Parts: sequence; C-alpha cells; structure tokens
Amino acid sequence: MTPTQPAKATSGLDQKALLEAYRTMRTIREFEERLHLEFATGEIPGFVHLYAGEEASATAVCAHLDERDSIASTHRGHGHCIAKGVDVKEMMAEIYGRVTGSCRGKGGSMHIADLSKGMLGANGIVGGGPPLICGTALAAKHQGTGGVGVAFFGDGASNQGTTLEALNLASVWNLPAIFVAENNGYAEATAATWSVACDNIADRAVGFGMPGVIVDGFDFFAVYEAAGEAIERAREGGGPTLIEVKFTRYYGHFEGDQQTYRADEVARARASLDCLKQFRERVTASGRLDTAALDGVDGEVAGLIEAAVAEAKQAPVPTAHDLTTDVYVTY
Amino acid sequence: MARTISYREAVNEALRQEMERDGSVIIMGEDNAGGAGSPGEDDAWGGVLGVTKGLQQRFPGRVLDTPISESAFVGAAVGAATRGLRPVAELMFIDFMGVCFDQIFNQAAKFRYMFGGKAVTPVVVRTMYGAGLNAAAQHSQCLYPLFTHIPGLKVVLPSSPYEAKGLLIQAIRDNDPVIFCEHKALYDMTGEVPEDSYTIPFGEADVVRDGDDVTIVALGRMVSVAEEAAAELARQDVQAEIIDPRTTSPLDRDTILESVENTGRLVVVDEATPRCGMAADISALVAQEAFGALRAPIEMVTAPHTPVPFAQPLEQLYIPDTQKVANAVKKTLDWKK
Amino acid sequence: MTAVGIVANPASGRDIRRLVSGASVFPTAEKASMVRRMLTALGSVGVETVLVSVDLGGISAAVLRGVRNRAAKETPWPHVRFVDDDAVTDSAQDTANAVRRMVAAGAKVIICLGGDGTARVATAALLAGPGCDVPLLSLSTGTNNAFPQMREATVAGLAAGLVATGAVDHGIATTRAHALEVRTGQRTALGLVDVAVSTEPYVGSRALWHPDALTELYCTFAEPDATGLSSIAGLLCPSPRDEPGGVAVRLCPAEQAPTVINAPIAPGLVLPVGVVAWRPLRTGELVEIGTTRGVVSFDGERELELVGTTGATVRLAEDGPLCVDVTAVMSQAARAGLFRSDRPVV
Amino acid sequence: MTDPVSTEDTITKVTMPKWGLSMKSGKITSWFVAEGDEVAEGDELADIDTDKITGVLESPVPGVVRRVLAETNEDAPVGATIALIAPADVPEELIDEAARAAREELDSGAVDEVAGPALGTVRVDGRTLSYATLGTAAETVLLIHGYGGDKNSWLFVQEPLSARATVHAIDLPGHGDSTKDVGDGSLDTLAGAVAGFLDQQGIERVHVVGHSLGGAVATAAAAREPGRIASLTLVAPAGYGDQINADYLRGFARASSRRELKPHLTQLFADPGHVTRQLADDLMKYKRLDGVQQALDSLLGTLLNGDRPGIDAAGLLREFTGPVRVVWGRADQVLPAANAAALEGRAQIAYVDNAGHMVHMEQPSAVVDAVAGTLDG
Repeated sequence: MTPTQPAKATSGLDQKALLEAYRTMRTIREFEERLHLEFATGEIPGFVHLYAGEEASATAVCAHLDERDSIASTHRGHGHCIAKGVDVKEMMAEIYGRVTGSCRGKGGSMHIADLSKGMLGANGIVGGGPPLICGTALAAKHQGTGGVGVAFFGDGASNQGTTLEALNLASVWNLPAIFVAENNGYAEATAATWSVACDNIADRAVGFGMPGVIVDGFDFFAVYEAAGEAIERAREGGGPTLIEVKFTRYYGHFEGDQQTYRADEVARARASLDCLKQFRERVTASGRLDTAALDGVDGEVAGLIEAAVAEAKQAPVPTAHDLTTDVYVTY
Repeated sequence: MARTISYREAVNEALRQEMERDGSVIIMGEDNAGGAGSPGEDDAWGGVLGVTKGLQQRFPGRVLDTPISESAFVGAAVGAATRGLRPVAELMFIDFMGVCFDQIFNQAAKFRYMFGGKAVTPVVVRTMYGAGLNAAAQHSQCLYPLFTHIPGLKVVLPSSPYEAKGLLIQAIRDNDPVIFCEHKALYDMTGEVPEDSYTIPFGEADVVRDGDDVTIVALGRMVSVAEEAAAELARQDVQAEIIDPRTTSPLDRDTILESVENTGRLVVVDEATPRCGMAADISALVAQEAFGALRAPIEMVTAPHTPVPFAQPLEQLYIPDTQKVANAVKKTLDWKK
Repeated sequence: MTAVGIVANPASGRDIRRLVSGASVFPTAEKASMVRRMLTALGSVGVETVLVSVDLGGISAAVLRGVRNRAAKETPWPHVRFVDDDAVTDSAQDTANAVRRMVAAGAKVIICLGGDGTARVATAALLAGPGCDVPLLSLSTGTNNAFPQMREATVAGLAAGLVATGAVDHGIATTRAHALEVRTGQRTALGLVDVAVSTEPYVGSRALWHPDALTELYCTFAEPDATGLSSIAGLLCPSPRDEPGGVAVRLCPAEQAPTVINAPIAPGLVLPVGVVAWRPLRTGELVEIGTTRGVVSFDGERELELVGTTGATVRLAEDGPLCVDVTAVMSQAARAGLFRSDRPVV
Repeated sequence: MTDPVSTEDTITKVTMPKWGLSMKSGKITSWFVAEGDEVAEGDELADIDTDKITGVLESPVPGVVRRVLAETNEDAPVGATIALIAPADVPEELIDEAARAAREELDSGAVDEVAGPALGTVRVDGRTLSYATLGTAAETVLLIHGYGGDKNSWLFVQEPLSARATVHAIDLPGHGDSTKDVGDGSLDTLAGAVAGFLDQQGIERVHVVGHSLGGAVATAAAAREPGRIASLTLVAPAGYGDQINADYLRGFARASSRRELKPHLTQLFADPGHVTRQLADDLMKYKRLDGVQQALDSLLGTLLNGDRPGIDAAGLLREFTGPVRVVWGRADQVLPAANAAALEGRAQIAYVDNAGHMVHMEQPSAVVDAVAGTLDG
C-alpha cells in the first residue's frame, strides 16, 4: 500500500519569519491608517481604497512567494504591494502623485505596480487581475520555474465574468494559479450576502473542478497554512485552488465613504478579531516572540511611514515632459 | 528567395519561423490547434480558417487551444507577456473584442504608462476582420479604429502576403501590445514572399503605386480595390498614387502628407464605417497639415453608417468597390470652386 | 406545544481538507433541503413548532422561502420560528447561541446539522446549561465525521419528532454518550470522539492532517470502519461506541515507530501513523497531557494552542450529550405500530 | 541582346528578353526605331521597363525593322515576339503571316516560358551560397556582385555572355539568397566563399568578373589562387585608389525605409531615373531580411577605415599576373573613376560615358564587351 504523501507542515515559521510577517502586517496597517488621516487633509488626490483589517491575507499569502511568483491585485491594493515587496516610500510618493513614485506619478493608488518584483499592479478594473494571473502562471509553467501566479480579488470581482473565465481556464490548463477571494463583505456598499448568489465564493470552485476552501482572514496562521498548501500544490503541478478569505474591511469602500450601509461590525472586529492583535497575543503567549521585539518593529514601521509621508510631500511633481512619455517602448 | 504563397500561408510561416527562432513565442486561441480533448486528432483544425495548421505538431505544448473565454485567454496572453513570454493570442473575429476588450485596452494598453514606463508587454492579438464572406453583422466588422483610438496599442492591417509575414514577425518581436488585423477575404490572396524571415517596420507606409494626380490612402483589403481603381483610372490618363499605411497606429503621417503636397487631392478608402474612423482621422490630418496643398475637397470612400448586412447584394453594396473609388477620384479632379 | 430545534451550520464542509485531501463539499442547498425534509417529517408526527437557527450562509433563507412557498396540498409543516434573538457572528458562537435559545424556548429535541465540530459546540452549549437532558440528534453535513450520523433527514426528523412528542420514551430513545474533557488553565473543552495532541505550533487552518506531528491520541470509542483520527485506534484496538471506556494511544513520527498503522485519518488521506504504545482509557480517568507546547485538536480540528505555561489534562467523562438513537426509536415505533393504521375488513 | 529566332525565310523575331530570375514580363517604354528603319547588330531598339530597372534592347541582327508588334507602354511576356527584323527582300506576305501569328500569341498571352538561369546552392564553411547559371559553353565566367547587391544585378550581362560561356552569378554571404551570416565580414572570408564555390563546382579555370566590393573579392580570390583565375574583369572595383563615398555606404547601410534609401540610391547611377520605386522596394525587402543589417554593418567595417577605403586590393593584385580589364563609369559617385589611375599600366581600362557606379546595369554592353574581349584573349 502506497500511502498518500501529506503536504509538508507549513507552520514551521521561525522567529525571523514571524517577525517579518508582523512587520509586513504592521507596515500595511500603519500605511493605511496614515493615509486615512492624510486623505482627510485633502492633500491626496483621487480615490484611495484602504486595506486596513485585511492585512493577514496579503501577508500570509505573500510570505510563501518569491521572485518566481507574481501576483495581481485590486483597487484595494496597497497591502498586496507591500507584502510583495514594493518599496513603501515609492508607494507613498505615488499616492501623492510625485515623480519619485512607483509609477512616476502616472498611476496613483489604484495602479501601483512593480513588475520586477512580480507585482502586476493594483487594478482599477474589478475582475481585471484573474485573467492576467492565468498568463503569469502559464509563463511560469512554460518556463519551468516552479513559479505560481496569485490573483487577489474581492467578493465583487467574484461575480465578474473575467474571474469565472479565469477560474475555468486555470483549471482547463492546469495552471499553477491561486485565486484568493478576499471577501470583506461588501462590493462598494452592496453586501456580498446579497450580490453573491451562492453562499460562499469558495463554493464556486466546485464548478471549475478545483478545491475551494474558506479561511478566517483575521487569523494569519490560518491563511498562511491554507495558502502554503495551495501554493505548494500548484508548484508541484497540482493545479489551481480557490481560497476564500473572510473578514471585514475597517474603512469604507474609498476614503470619504460614510458607510451608512454598515452596522457595528468594524468595532467588533477591531476589538476582538483584529489580525495584528491576535498575532501579538498568540506569539507572545507562546513565548515565540517577546513584546519588546514587536514594539521595536512598531517603532521602526512608524518611523518608516513618517519618513515616507514626509519625503512624498517634498518630492517633485511630474512635469509636462512626463505627459507623453512611457506610452510605448517604441513608436 | 521569394516564392508565391497565400496570405494565410504567410501568416502561418511568420508564426512558424518566430516560434523556431524564439522559444518564448507561444500561440493560443479557440481551435488554434483544434480538437483538444476531442476523440479525433489533436490538431484537427489549426484555427477556424486553418491559419495555424501544422504548428501544433511542430511545436508541441506551444500551441494552446482555449475554451471560448476570450477575456481569460487574451488576459492570460497579456499576463504571460509581462513574465517573459511573447504570446500570440488569436481573437477569432475582431467582432469578439466586446467580450475581452477590458484585458486589451485597460490592461495591456495601459501597463506601460500607468506603471511609469516600467512595464513591457509584448503581446500580439491576431484577429480576423472585414466583410465579404456573408458572415453578417457580428462576424464582418472593421473595428480597428476602436483599437487605434487607444494609446498604448499598435494596430496593423496587412494588405498582402508580403506585408502579412513581415508585419507579423515585427509584431511578435515588438515590445508593445499589437493588434494584428487579418482581412478574412485576403487569406487566399497570393503574392511573392521571401522564404527568409524579415520584418517590416511599423509606422512606415507603403507607396503601392506612384502617381501625380491624386493620392489614394487605402487600408487593408481596400489597397487592392484602390489598385484596381487606379489601373482603370490610368487608362483614362489619371495617375493615382496609392498609399497603404500598413499600420494605423503608429500612422505614417509624413508619407501621406508628402504625397498630398504633390498631388493636391486626397481620397481615403476604408472598409470601416465612417464615424470616428481612419478615413475621418486621415482626412483631418491632411486638412490640418496640408490644407494649402489641397486643390479639391477630400473624399472619403467608406462603408455606410450601418451594421454589415447579410444578403449578398446588400453586402456588395456595403463594401467600397472600384467604381466608388474611381468616382471619388473623378470628383476631386472635376472639382471647381 | 411540542417544539424541536434545528441548528444548521452553514460553514461546515468547506475547510482546508478540500485542498489537502480532496474532501467533498457539502452544499448549502442540500443542508436547506435536509431541514425542509425534516419539517415534513416533524409535521407528520405531530410536532407543532420547529425552531430554526438563522445564518448568513443561506440555509435559513432557503428554509424561509420553503415556508412561504409551501403548497396547500403538501403535508403541512409545523409552525416555523426562526431563532434570531442574537446577532449573527458567522462563527461557532452562532451555534451555541441558537442551542441556548432553543432550550430556553422549550425545545424537546435539538437536531444539529454539521460535522463533529458543530456537534461539539452544540453539546457544550447543552451541557453547560439547563439543556443537559435535552436529547441531541446530530446529522452529518461535514467533512470528517465520527460522531454525527449519516442518515436520511426524513427518518431523523421522524425519530426526533417521536421523541419530542413523547410517543417514544426517553429511556428507549436516547443514550448518554461519553466525552473527553480537556482542561488547561481556566479553559475546558470537549471532544466527542477523539482528542489529539500534536507538536504543531498553530491552530492554523484548523483541520488536522499531518500525522507526523501527533504525540497523543484519546478516543471515547474506536471503530475500525471510522474515518478520522479515531480510526488509528479503531484499526489497532477497537473499542465499541456503546461500551464504557475508551483508548489512549501514544504516537510518534512513522519512521521512528515500532508500530505503524495506515489509517484513513481524513477523507482521501490514508497515511502511515507511528504508534509507540496504546492502552484502554478508563471512564473518569484523568490523564496529564505530556506535550506542553503544541496544539490540542478535538474530533480532528485544531482548537487549542498549548503555550507551555500551564499544563493540560484530559478525562473521559461519562456525562456527554444525551443522544437520540434513531434506530431504537424507529424500532420501537414499529413495534408500537405508530406509523400503522388498519382498515377494518368489510 | 536576345536570342534571335530566325525563320527559314530569315525573319528574325525580336523577343522580350528575360533579364533576371523574377522577370515575367516587360513594358516597352519607347521604341527608338520605326518600321522600315535599317539597323545594325547592337543598335538600340527600345527601352524596356522590367519593374526592376529600365534596360535597352539591342538588335540581335542587322536588317530592316519590318514590323513593330508591341506598342509603346504595352506589357509583353518574356519570350513574346515584339518586333520582326528581316532583310529588305523578304516578301511582305511572309512578314504579314509571321506578324499575325506573333500578334495572336501576344494577345492570347500564351507565350512559352523562356528558360531563365538555373538556380543552385552550395555549402561553403557552413554557409549556403546561392548561384544562378546560364549557358553551357566550355569557358566559365563567374560574376560577383557588390555591396548590397546580388546575382540579379547582372541581369543585362549574364544573358549576352551566356552565348559564349557558362556564366555563374553568385550571391556573396550576406546577400541575395545566401546565408546572411558573414562571419568577420573580411575580404578573406568573402574570397574564401568564392574559392569554396569554385571547389564545389569543380571549376579549375575561370574568368572572374567583380563589381565594386565584388571586384575586391575577385582580386583577393585571384591572389589566393592565381593559377585558377584566367582573367579578371573589374567593374568599378573597391580597394583601388583612395577615394570612396563613405556617406553613401553608411547611408545605404542605415536607411530603414524606402524614403530614406532612395536618395542614396540615386548616387549609384549617372541617370537617377534608373532608381525606380521597384528597385528601392526590392532593396528594402532585402534589407529587412533577418541578418542583413548585421551583414551590411560588418561588411561596412571591411569597406571603410574611417572615411577612407578599408581595403587594399591593389596590393593583392601583385600576386596575380593574368590579364586584367577594368570598366569604370565616368560618373561614378561611389568609387570615382579617378581611382582607376591605380590600375594604369596593369590593366586595360575602359572609361564609360553616361554610367555611374552601376555600369553593368546602366551601360551593360561596356561590361559585356570587356568580358568578351577577355574571352577572346
């Protein structure tokens, strides 16, 4: 009898990895909380969609990724960018529309990208990312790198044809693709319980012949483990997985949203479910990390975000020259 | 050396030679191999009109059949292009752009600019366009103006087998997203095509015929219609210069303007509908940049502002023909203030 | 008023085992349909009121649609009351709240749709309060179920109804199950079938499927035809469900073990499990858990992280949930002719 | 210039010549003679536009132009009879009959395909070399084109010479249908290709004709194996004298569109009217082939040393003692005719009026005469 080999244990997070994960989550939180404040001053142009509350998802998934791997993101993309290693100062400068930004001030919050890091961009089109990830996964498969593609998308995008087509194609082509449905409960102001006709986004996986699982999005370790399994499976040729991550976003759809459609779930989540709070409690209770180390990270992150904002505000804005450059490689 | 092959063979040969030259070139589309998962041959079709026939056997694993999911596979081609592949996706009919346009114009076309010049997306979307096969309103359109409108895309309209091969190889090697539009009525057109690989640069119009009396700018399949008209006009001692822009984006403005500077008359022939199309665009260009040289109002010969009809007599009326082109030329010649 | 409570867990059947072992998905539509079939059955045996839990997963919504659209010619359903006193939290808390409210509202039987996890939460809610003598009928809609039964809901509904109306006596209809009680610090938690200890550091995505990390296993019963961790004991030293006493097993990585059992520890996963030693576990026996840093799982789900600061104990308790024995109920119904009517021969 | 096909009644059919492989038809752009004119052999009869270039059709025989069958601006297929020449005493009825048959043939288009040169390839040093052969006579002539040219550039020369010799025209590496890789692009590499071609063909003795860069290659080949080369005919050869139009060469190499190329091409001819759109088109089609740009760039490095000539063919010629003839257009703007001074005393030099760098295209008879003179010894 040849026993089925279990996937290797994925919770082998050492101290360094735990601290890194915490740093990433804290950086995202600090980045977003600061933007929340700065946006209110009117200095930040355009739309800003904050990821606060959802940090565990991007962090835990991206903790398994390396330079072979690529991700596609959403309009709520700051967290994915930070977790995939995009430079935080350049991100902040981009959001301020500065020439020192990740996209030289031409993209803004919704289009931060760093292709050199496999970050295919936040995406202003709901459902824009999943087809792209079929492509990056196809490239990895074709090139034999063992790389995977991860599409982050929301409950809203789970209703887009592009997403459903991509799920089907990924399964038909048996691609190393992971579809992470970040269900934060609302597509803009419309509840997922209303707009998603089935009960769970993960249920849709059955229709595409792939595993669909649900994980608690506030629990870093839960997401980490599920993503680890899915990614390892994909790397080994096992095909795509749909992971539904359930949680709540802490702020509105965009900054300025009065959120009159919501009840008190944010206060409850912040108080009892918050991913950073949970993470701190658990790693300190078990003695894996001490409070001082975590506080040290908090301090460093605060300093980084402070510097990022200060530098962004000082940075030059693009000029007329920048208007017509970067449209084509050659034309 | 050059030998005579069809437009279809020229496209196939370009794909084959580029796939041989560069392992990162892959092609995908509905039935591009044809027959995936079916009980018969895996490469039963080689594309709905046989354009990709034979590539599957030669390049196993690099010719991908797709589900009928244009958004997914066109998007996949775009995504793969950002990660080192040079995919050629076949959007079977240009009319189907409606079910995948976002991946082309909001994703592929925008990456470079939106990401501050740091993205390279060498994807080619091959697509079939044009009337003439009684395929009616949803399989016959000339929608390249819609692509031309989008900054970040390059749009190619090969008018002959020679152009088809050289422009497709250029498209595959090009580092920007390219929409490569093949006229379905040209697939059986034959012409001399070198066996060796070659590239025709984008943004360089071909002066198909020299002439001093009138400039005819013709697009895609209309180039051969214009040539027939010019041959007819030559018997009446009217020498038309025919310009095939080859690419609508980039557009070779200089060649058009230089010609009009010389002839003083312009007729634009385009199978597309007239509003916001290439004919209007080229006319505006000449009106703006070469107004002083014009000796007569510009004439546009286009399809009417209607969907493409089905019935044969209607479709024949719909497509610009030699007579309409010749009439337009005469109108510019006869014009008196 | 004769009332029965139905608690249906919307989240069961979607955990990570779909990914790691290809376990099946239990669709919400089928859960809702099970509730509707039970309503028919309960109505047919004279239950007047059925209390139904509410959820955001679509089960209660589907039941509500069924109530509204019930055609006149169909068997009438009992009055359906949705238990919506508490806000839905989309967590196990919802199950506990519903059970408590149903007991308070006078439910004579609680039917629970879910997996081992759901049954465990329902049991804890019953045992912790005045519901300790309210019978539980646990039906399987989960992944990896050792405790709940796979039964057609109609028959389960008939049995529950007969118990609720008193048509079949409690003494015949129910048995008290055993449970494994784990205490650490101030916390107490129950396992209905098995309690396992592993050196894995995190609860993670809950389901347990890495046998190499297992160190200890305690089972209330051990059946050789079970799936889940209890199958390890079941294949090693079977201990029937209806007998007192359980099994304790010490485990280690398979490659270091003197004995290896290939056990179906989850649907789709038959893995070698290393066994060091095993022995019977006596009822009431208190065992000190030897692993101080790790995770304790209950009925195959990781629940409790042991962080090394306080010790933990496990005890095989006699006073588990009072369970409806469907076979016994239906046998008695047959004997008593409860479903029979004879027409006098003319 | 064309094979006379004489009837028993000594009526000579003047047919549309085949100037090059791809020529299918030609258009008479103007007749220089009218019916009744008396002509000598070699007199110019008509200008013929082949799409590639305009050439002059010469009379194959002496006689009287009895009929002009193809009209001015008429396209006639290769091999079609376009005029009849016969002695004055041939009766009109016979002429009429021949004319009627020819006219029918012309109108129907049913003209027998005239056999063009035979195409072949050889492998030398891992490269494929393409060549075209015409004629079967005992003597062998090898034609070597110049920078950016190909075997078809000899279209007006190969056919007339084929009556007297087996005439091969080859494509040098980097050109025509030969492999585009030129290796180091040195004269030695190119001369090695020529030597390899001769080896493969088993040619022991050959009259070599080289134009421009091909002239330098011919010289280098002669220096390598002096005993094998019966004679050299150098047409505006590179590597002699110190004048070279570096701007032309660089412009030609760099031009990436027909519009850029055309002004450079006009420097090749005394009469810029020779630069048809088709000529420029064909060159652009060549330039667009994979590998051509690298080949041209590499060879440019051989041809130029800064703005000065990069080849010393004159030095190499010392190794060769056989007969040398030189043909140079007086209006050559690429390698000026003054360069020929370097060959004074060593070679028999013909300076050609109304010819630029492309003497063999503009005044092909001058080249044909020179080679014929060599063949005559």
